[in-house]
Amino acid sequence: MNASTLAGLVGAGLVGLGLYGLIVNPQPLRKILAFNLIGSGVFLMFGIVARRGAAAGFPFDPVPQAMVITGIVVAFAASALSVALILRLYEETGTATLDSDPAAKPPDDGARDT
Amino acid sequence: MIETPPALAATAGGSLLVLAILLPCAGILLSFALGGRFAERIALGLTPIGLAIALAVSVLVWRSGAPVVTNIAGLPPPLGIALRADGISCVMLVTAALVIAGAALYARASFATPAGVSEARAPLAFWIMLQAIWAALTILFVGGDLFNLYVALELLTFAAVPLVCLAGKPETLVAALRYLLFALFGSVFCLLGAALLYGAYGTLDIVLLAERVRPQPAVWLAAGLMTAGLLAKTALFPLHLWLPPAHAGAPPAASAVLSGLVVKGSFFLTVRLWFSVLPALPGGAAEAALGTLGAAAILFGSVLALRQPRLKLLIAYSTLAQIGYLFLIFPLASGAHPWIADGWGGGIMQTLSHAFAKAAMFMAAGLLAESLGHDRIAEFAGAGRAMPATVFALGLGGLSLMGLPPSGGFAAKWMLLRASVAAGHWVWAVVMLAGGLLAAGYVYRILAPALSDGVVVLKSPPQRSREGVALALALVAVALGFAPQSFFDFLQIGRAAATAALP
Amino acid sequence: MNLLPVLDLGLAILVLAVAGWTIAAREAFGAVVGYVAYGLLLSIVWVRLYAPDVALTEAAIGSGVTGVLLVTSGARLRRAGGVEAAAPGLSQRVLAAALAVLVAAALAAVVLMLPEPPPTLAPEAREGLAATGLGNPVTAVLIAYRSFDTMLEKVVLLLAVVGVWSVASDRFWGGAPAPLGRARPQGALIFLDQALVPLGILVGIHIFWVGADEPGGAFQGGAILAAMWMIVMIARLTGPPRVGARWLRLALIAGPAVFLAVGLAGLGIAGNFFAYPAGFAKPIILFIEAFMVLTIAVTLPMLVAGPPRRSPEP
Amino acid sequence: MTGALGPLLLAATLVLPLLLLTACLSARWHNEALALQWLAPIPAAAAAILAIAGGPFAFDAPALRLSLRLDLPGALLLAVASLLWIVVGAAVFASPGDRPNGRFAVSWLLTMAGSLGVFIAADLITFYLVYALVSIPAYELIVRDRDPSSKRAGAVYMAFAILGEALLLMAFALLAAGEPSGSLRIEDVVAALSTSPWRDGALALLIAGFGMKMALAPLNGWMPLTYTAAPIPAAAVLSGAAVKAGVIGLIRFLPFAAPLPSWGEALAVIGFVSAFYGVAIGITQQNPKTVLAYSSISQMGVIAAVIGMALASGDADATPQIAFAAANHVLVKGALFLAVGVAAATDFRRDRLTLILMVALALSLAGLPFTGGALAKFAVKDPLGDGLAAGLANASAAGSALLMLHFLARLVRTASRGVEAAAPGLTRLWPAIAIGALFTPWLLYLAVGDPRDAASIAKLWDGLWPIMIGAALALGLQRWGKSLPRIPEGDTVVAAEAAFNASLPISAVFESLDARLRRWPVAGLSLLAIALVLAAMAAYGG
Repeated sequence: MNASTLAGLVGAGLVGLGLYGLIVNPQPLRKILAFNLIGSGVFLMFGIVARRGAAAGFPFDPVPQAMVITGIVVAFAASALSVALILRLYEETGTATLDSDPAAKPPDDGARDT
Repeated sequence: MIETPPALAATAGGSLLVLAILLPCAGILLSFALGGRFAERIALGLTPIGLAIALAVSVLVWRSGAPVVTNIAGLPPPLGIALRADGISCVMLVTAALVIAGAALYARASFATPAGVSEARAPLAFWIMLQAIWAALTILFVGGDLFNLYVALELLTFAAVPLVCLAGKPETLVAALRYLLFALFGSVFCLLGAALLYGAYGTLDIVLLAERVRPQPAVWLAAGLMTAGLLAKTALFPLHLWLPPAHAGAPPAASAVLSGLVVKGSFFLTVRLWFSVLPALPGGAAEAALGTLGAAAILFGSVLALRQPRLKLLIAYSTLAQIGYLFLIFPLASGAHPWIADGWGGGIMQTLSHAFAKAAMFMAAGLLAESLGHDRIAEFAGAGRAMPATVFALGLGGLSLMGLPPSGGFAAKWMLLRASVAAGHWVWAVVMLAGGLLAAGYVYRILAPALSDGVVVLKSPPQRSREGVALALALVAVALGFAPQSFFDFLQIGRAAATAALP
Repeated sequence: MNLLPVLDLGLAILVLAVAGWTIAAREAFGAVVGYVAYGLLLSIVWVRLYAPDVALTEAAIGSGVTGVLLVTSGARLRRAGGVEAAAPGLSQRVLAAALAVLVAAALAAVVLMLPEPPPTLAPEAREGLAATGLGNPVTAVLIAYRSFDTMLEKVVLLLAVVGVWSVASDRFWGGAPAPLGRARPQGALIFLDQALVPLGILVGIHIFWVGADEPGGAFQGGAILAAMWMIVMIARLTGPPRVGARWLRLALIAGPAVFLAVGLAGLGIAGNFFAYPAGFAKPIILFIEAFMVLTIAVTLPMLVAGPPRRSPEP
Repeated sequence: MTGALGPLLLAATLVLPLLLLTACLSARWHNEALALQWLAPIPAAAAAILAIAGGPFAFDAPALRLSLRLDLPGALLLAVASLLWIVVGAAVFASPGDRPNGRFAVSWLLTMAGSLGVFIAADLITFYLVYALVSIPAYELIVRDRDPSSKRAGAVYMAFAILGEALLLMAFALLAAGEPSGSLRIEDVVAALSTSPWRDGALALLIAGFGMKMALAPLNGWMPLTYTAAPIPAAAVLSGAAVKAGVIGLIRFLPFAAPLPSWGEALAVIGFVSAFYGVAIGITQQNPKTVLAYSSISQMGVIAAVIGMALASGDADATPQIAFAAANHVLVKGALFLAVGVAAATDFRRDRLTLILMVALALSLAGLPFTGGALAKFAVKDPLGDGLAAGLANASAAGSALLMLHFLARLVRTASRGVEAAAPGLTRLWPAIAIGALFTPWLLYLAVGDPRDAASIAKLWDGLWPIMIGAALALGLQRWGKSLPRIPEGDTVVAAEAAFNASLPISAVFESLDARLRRWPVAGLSLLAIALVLAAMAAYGG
């Protein structure tokens, strides 16, 4: 087994770990962590694809690597937005949890939302 | 350079596609830099230009009978990124431009920068996000590269989520957070699928993939992951945890765009995936599974809509049900059968008519809530007399949801019914009819109290212009019912090319 | 030579173990700290995959800036006592584990079954490289072949900034975000700043400059500059700027705006949007990248700093 | 002459009501539009006369997906329906004093457009459109009084209307699927029906859908509720004109070209059951409007039975006769509903002419000689044949006589307590209306047969004896009627409502399921499961 296949398996494992954490962990901040784990697992998939595509004198296929770089930046932006929401929610309510489900009750004075 | 195969060659007018995307992008940057009242002016000023571009693209596609294609930087796929507009891209572009324009006009009253300050939080965010949604949708409708489409999908999410919690209330913050996290869950699946497809075929271009895709494990897994991810963003039952609170809690102008357009973005991509990328898969089972989820969504969403005491939540659950109809396109328009033209036309028509009808209904609901000070359906008595145009817009939108003629909703249901009868798939037909009855039930629940006698004290009369916007969008939903056959032929443009590429 | 596979295996196990820790840790803060370590380990994996550009990005953004973001927010949540939400029941956890394992297994199987010979765009990328005048093919993909993605990604970053700001309280609009660091910075931190920051700035600019031909580029250089600014802010040598500041707004849009302007101009100059005129590609690319460095260096700290929390008028 | 004028009139039949509707909505023209709205059916009436005199003609507007055609059966019904809309409309809207509000007027015009449109629609889409128009907007006409009973009637009416729409939509989809060339014209799809693989499904849905509109038992419950609750003018046009959408539907969509004995006989059985059921329940009712509603159920039952017999024997030529019989009911039932209002407004017992006309109209439904009813009875004699069906038809005529005498008795008793007095203008005009309703059929009959055939002495006796039996029964009812059970108006619908209310808690199950599915871990698990299942499905194929 070469390094890239091994990295691919690590990537698969990271995705699995992250999925478990994302589903099971009730704290939103931990969900973001788990999301980032899945993300890095997915990036590793691109990574091994890039490594396997070594050709024409390049030790890698640059296209998937570039996609990873874009992906990392996007994932960071996602984390930042989530964190901002969590902190704001925390300021408002003193808790930061998703399952205190206010879903069925939209604001009473829906009019003033505008 | 490499010889460009004919399917990848750029066509005349392709620059318009890039322009259609760059226009709102430039709007975002300018709005952010100039800030304050400029954001509103820029957003409003760009909508007619964007609409004109969408119409111009449609005319080009109509004239040539073939998709308009451009390769960015002149570099064709697989190395470069292509943009392609086929028939359905065009109708979605025009729909998005119209609904965005409607939302912008409607939002002027609620998102004006207050006098005395140079800039305010909610208006700036709203006008920038509105343009961002527009930009993202435009890419989703014309994008030819799956990674590029992934970035657009993220753009869409990042624009939609803050709109949900512009009011800053705890419940809207929870709704926005749920929406964001679940959407991210979905995006990461889409990205994973893209990685697998690239690993298998060395390209993410839709046309090239369609030529190369063969049944093999990487494709199967990619199909499952990407589709599930897109369903999460479309809020197809049972992945709808975020939709009702998000769509019901957002400001009305935002709800109109979120319910009318944003969920259609990821749905559109699902259609692209299954009809343009994966037709080489031996079909049937997965499409039937998607149809089954859609059927479940129709029944489930409609029954729940019937039970909602609040108008905005009712409309949000109705979106859940109407999304279900969209997914009947998968079993009814896939493969090579005589009925797929009806299935395709019906599915796309449902997408369009729901976009207009639902946007109109959310706007009307917003006006009702604003003027009455609440949106409790049980206390609507007299509203029909006090604000007839608003209630009329609600009713016209409801007409389309019920699938009564004349309306786009009827045309869609009629075609989908015909397709399911011709295909012998009775279950879809029965579910559609049951959904129509339930929709009539929840529309009745709104209109019967609103039309009954009662005395309402309006906090403020609804603005004529905003009522006009809601009414105009509802009328478009109705007018779609008169779409001639040539309109449905137009929807087929580019479809044959995608299936002809099959081995 | 035989040592390398063993090291690889060890690294793989370590990465998975630390990842497992971030999921399993009882306390959120511990998990966050684990995540930072995980990011650094991952960078080594990227080096082993011959992806130095990605390794730099992962170290700077994936681990570094994300780490700061999560640590500061974790601390804020913890300082306030933290909240314990109910974890799902055993049956749901077992089911989640089973499904997660299934997905991971399916992925692993697909990894093992990827086609031979592997498809690649490396030859095409090399062929186009000459026209761009660049030496680093990853930079070429980012700024030339798939420049459209990159420009959109910058718009995504900007939207994230607007999104983060949009959760502010109305009364703070136009004001500055809260300071990143503690109220009373230690002397050592200030000393570190004075020594490290000038060096970091140089390194950042260098990485951007060499990125045209060698590993590095706008992302990595910008991220390092961003890190330097964040260190300065943590040491409270300077506070985050007001969100209404004109220079900040311009810096935040500089990268995508220049990119977009050049892309638009491409239609006139080179016949296609985002096309570069032959012979002038490299200087134009460096020009765009310079603005992108600026934008990234400003955007990342602003995303970490969060929404405005100070009244606009002092 | 019909060359250009006919098609133009067809288009105007739909366009004029909609034009007036638009005018109603504008502040500037509102009052004028209300005052003139009774003129809206004029083009329809003209078109009908033209078609009766000069043969069928058509109008197509493909751009609007509109396709219209007027033939003899349609023209007979269109003629009398437009007449009824004009007369009642004039009575409702002519007096500026208590003119109904705009919303009522809009619903009125929409219902009118639909009611006239069903007789001229030539393709499936057009028919479905006008059918929806004649069904849905009528809600506003029914609930105009806004009291609890009218709200309940409105809700029940809407439930039936929407259910009927759904059944027909499915039926039309089956019809369209059975037509190989893709044509949506009604004649084409009906011609292809006998060989269509979906024939039986389509026929069942058509009979159920249109049967619901005609209130055939057991789908009859909405009609008594609705007509009792609706204001009298609304009840007049709904019972007179709107219900005929069901009749024209059966005439247009059933394939009479070839005999279909089993389907025809089934429909005949349903029809006769309704005919007697309507009488049986009707005589237990106290409110004259309710009695009239049950009479409509009975009369529509007879028409359905005749249609069934024609279908069983493949008698395509019977459709004008059937349409004629239905047309007679349009006029008579409309005039009788107006009579309820007249009775409330005046002391009609002193007014000999009014009294005589009321008796004549009432018994016209039982086939009283020299009335339109006698002609109607004569017209459907051929399709009914000489066997059991003819006997049952005579028996139902006796039943009608009984029911209508009961109606007159209730009218006399309750007149002074009537709350819904007719407008003075209408009261003065009513004798003329009644005479028109009694004798216009003689004019129309020229188009389907020779009136002299119907006027022989033998026919006279045929018409008289069922009425005599009915009169005898009515005497019995007077004597022993008090011991009859009090059946609530709407009979079966009461049980249906109870069943519906009992089923409501089921939706609470959906709500708790929703709460469960929308929890984060459950939704996450669903996402993973869907991804894996779809991947497996993609691998497995079809």
